[in-house]
Amino acid sequence: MPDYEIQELMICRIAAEMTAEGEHITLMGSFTPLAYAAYMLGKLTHASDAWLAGYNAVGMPAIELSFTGAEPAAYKAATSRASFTENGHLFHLGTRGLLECVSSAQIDGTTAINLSAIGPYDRPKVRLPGGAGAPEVVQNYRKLVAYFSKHDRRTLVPVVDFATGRRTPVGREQRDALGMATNGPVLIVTPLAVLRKDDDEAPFAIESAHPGVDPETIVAQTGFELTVPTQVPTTTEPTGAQLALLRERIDPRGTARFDFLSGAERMSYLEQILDAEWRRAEALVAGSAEVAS
Amino acid sequence: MPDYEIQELMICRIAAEMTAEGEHITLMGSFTPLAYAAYMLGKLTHASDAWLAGYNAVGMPAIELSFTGAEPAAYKAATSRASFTENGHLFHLGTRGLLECVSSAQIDGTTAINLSAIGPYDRPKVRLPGGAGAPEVVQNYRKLVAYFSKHDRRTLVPVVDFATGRRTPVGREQRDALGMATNGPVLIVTPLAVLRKDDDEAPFAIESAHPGVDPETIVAQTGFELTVPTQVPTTTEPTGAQLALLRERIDPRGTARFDFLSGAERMSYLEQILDAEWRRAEALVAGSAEVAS
Amino acid sequence: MTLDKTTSLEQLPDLVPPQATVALGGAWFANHPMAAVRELIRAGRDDVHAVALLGSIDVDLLIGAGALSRLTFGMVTLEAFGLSVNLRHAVQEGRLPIAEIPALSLQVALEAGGRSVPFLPLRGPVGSDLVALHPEVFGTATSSFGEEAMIVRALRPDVAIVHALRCDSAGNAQFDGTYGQDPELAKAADRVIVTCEEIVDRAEIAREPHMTKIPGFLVDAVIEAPFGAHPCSHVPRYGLDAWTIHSYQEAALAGGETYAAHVEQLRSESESEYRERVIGEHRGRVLEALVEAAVVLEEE
Amino acid sequence: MTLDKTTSLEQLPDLVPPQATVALGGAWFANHPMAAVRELIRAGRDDVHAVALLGSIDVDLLIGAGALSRLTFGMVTLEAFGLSVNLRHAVQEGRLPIAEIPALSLQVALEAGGRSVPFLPLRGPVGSDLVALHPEVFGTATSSFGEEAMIVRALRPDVAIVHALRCDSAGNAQFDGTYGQDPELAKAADRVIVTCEEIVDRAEIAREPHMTKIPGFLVDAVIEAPFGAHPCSHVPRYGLDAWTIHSYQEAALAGGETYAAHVEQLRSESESEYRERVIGEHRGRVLEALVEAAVVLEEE
Repeated sequence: MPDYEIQELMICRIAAEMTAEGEHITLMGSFTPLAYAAYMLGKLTHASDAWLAGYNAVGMPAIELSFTGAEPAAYKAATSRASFTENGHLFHLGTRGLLECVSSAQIDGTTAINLSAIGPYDRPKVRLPGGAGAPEVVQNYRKLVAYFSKHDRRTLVPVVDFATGRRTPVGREQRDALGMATNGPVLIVTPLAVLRKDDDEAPFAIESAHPGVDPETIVAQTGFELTVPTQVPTTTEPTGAQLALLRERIDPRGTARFDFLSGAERMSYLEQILDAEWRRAEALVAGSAEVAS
Repeated sequence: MPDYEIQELMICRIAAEMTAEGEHITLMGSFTPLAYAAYMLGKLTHASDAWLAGYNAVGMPAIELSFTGAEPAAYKAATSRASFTENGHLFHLGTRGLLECVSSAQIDGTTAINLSAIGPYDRPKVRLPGGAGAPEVVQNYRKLVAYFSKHDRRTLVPVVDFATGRRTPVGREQRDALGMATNGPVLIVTPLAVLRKDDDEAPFAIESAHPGVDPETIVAQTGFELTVPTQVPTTTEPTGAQLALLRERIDPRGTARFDFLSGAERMSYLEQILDAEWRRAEALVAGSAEVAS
Repeated sequence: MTLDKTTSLEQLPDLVPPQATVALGGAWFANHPMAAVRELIRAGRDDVHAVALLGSIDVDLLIGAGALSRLTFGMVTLEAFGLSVNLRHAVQEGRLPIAEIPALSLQVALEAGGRSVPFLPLRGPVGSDLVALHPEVFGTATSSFGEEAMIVRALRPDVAIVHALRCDSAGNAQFDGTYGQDPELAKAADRVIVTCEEIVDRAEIAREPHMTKIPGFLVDAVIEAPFGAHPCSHVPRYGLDAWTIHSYQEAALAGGETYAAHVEQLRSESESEYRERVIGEHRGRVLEALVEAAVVLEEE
Repeated sequence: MTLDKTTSLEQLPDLVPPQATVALGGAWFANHPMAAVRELIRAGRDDVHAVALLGSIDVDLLIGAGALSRLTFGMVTLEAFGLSVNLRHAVQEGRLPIAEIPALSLQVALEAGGRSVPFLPLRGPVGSDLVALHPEVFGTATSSFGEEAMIVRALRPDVAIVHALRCDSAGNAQFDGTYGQDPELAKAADRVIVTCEEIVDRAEIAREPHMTKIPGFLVDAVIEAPFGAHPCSHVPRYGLDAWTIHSYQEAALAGGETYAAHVEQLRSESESEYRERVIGEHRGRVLEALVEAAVVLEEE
């Protein structure tokens, strides 16, 4: 069993959701390392035919993760361009969206996510960024994965302070009846476990506990009701091949670890990565200056 | 006074409606020589800043008229491309359409045009082509000119057999109140006269009679009620400069005359023009074969 | 990506289910998927419900060959060459059920289909008798804000067939000249068939990503069909074969055995035999040269 | 065409009427019209109602400099660098009226504005508390066919400001990389201001007509502003200046005199002095090289 970090296990679990499904497509916006890593891992392994779009670049191939490079890389070998509004109608508001990975400050047992405010909405304790297109996307994509770098009762809460978005209904039959895209449950992927909700009337259940995590810890750290199966499976660990792909090709500078750090450590880690990104670009400038002289 | 043919006078009168009006644009579809000639004449004279689109080519410059060349010429120096649907929302269904020139089998005093059927709609005597986008366009453009190669009671009829489209309301105040684009009356331009309608409650009036045409003839040949002013102005004749532009640059092969011919003469005229178009293209093939050998 | 959606023109009729509603790309004399039209006729189809926004010889030929069971259209005309003879006869004799829908409204109905919304509001053809004639398309919607708007109901054809300049095997379809409302047809239809002048590598598509008007994820089948719009134009590859259209119209006007022989000829030959017979090397070059011959009066 | 819509960046604030609703182009850290943002701040504006679908440093800076009277937004974030400090403070202290509208719904509201229709139906954010919070945006429409759909009401900003790669004097604006929903902003707004990396001849635009995402007839003013998105990216011209954004965020987090000095510095210099001070020749080249440095893992 290879050594791995927790975000690597999470990436591999989410990547399993990344499937090639005909006319369905996954669109990436702002650079969110863990989600990007999962998409790329899927695309480079079992889901090579999956459609990806990044920013206005549609049909993009897999790219290396980078804070400054993700956006330009998306354009380099993409097969088309489309306005966000046009893509919005096709994927986000239509029925062709495949896999949405969303992270939020809070989530509750109804699938409500809070990206708006901690505390009263009108005079919040913490004003959060807002949901961008998540309120529509969580509702319309075939698959929804909510992921979190912490699994605690402040994140997985009894009731969100504010529902920026929510998937409703969740159940496949109810969604089919409304002509809404669906292909599976709502998943929550955290550093402790994978939770899943298949049914509007039933709570989230533990789908699997990560190696070394007992179900009691998961329940204790979760603010909403959980169904605990009698046999709790263990989350599949990353394979050596997956880890090699992640570490050597997809995310060689380890951007996905960033969200799992906090405080000063977090900022100094970011600075290190950015230093490396600067040096790589600067070397290209020096290289062409050399050629020119 | 230079010699001119009747379609040249009509072209010059319609060209006067072609004005550069900021964000407004005129879109051309299938090749209709007289309308194309009027647009080009306007663009090459007083309305050089007017926006034109042809097919999917937006921001096209003036082009030479040709049955096989109009479409490719539209693309050659245009500044952008857009789907018909996108342009439809901007111009035809929005408020940015400038000048629509339409021809139909029949028109009546309400501005109704018939492009659908002569005789009963369900079992017509003559099934006509249909209106394409005219039903929406006559309703939404700032200016509407209906032109005809014949002025008689079979064309300008008491009531159309079928209203494929109609501008309603016509009056500026009523249109303004509905937020609809407008800049002037509905014009009818024929080989005899220019008719105009400013007001929904009033009939068309004679705006001007072409040189040598008396108002009585116009009234006698018109199937709907006409207001005849006490002094009927004479339609302005083409200038030498306009005729030179039309004959030497815009329409050197005389495509605009085509619609004013009928029967065997019409087809043989078309064949002549097409022969000339073929020879021009064939000469290019021969030219490049020579270069290659 | 290893997606391979390529197939042959001969397979095309099998991709069009019985009684399918089929939206045809192109506009007026530009860029209709004529190779596909000919192939449907070769297959002896008589059950197609065609949706043609701005049709010409495509629709006339389908009607003349008896391929249509129904027609939804905005316009069908042979322009300078005259009315669509076969449309005239079929409708005047009550042989073809039609739905004549103003073309912009039809575009928006298809757009609604592509968006998975039930209807879209528009500044529609108020004043047209076609509105009252088509209550299945035109309606009104009242908003909770108190506004009332004319709407068109969403239309989702079973199949769209469009002709592109080039396409890769994953279905990324590029156009440079006229593409009409082909992208919206592709978004609206359940199945999308792209015929194209040539199938190219993904890398060639990626070099001109702005020319990809139909992204591959919308496309189900890709078919190489050189001169696949002929006798219509496909700018910038070739111009309109007005001369072949003129002969066609003469056959249509003659009708009877003359026209039947025309259809029989098409049925008896493959598409490559058609190209050899009707286009050939010299005519092909002249048709290409029409694009170069077209004159812009001012480059501005 | 002799249309000349070019003007200088210094004139931009005069093109933004008092209390105007101003839609800002770009998305996340890409392609915000930052030179225009700085110029509004230089002009001492305090009355702008910004509409920011996916904002970052553009909105944070406008708030921090006191330029906004109101904010309509889908998201404002400094991503890896943290929350938008100035948005946090302004909202938490009740100093800035906001309308938080899910970004896709906001896009569709702007699209409706550009189409001159009163509303558009959409598969909207059912389940979001923002729907009930914004009855001025979200409603329902009932069709005469009996369907009910969620709708958003049309939004027409007074002004849109977008940053393009290049533009001609008639306003034809081209983009190659990220252009977000800039075309729809341009269609919706009464007045459209395009800043661009360079003003080019019409002929250069006509050589790449597929890259013209905003046709000139929609545009009112064209302003050359090299590095006009900095410190945001403008792909493929230059990448994100993450280092300058990092310093900015440190100033914002420090607040008080440190942040005031940052704003004062911007106010005291012209845009070309800004470029000289913050970017300079070497940094400019490195930012350009970021695009080349970005790695594609498979060309497929």
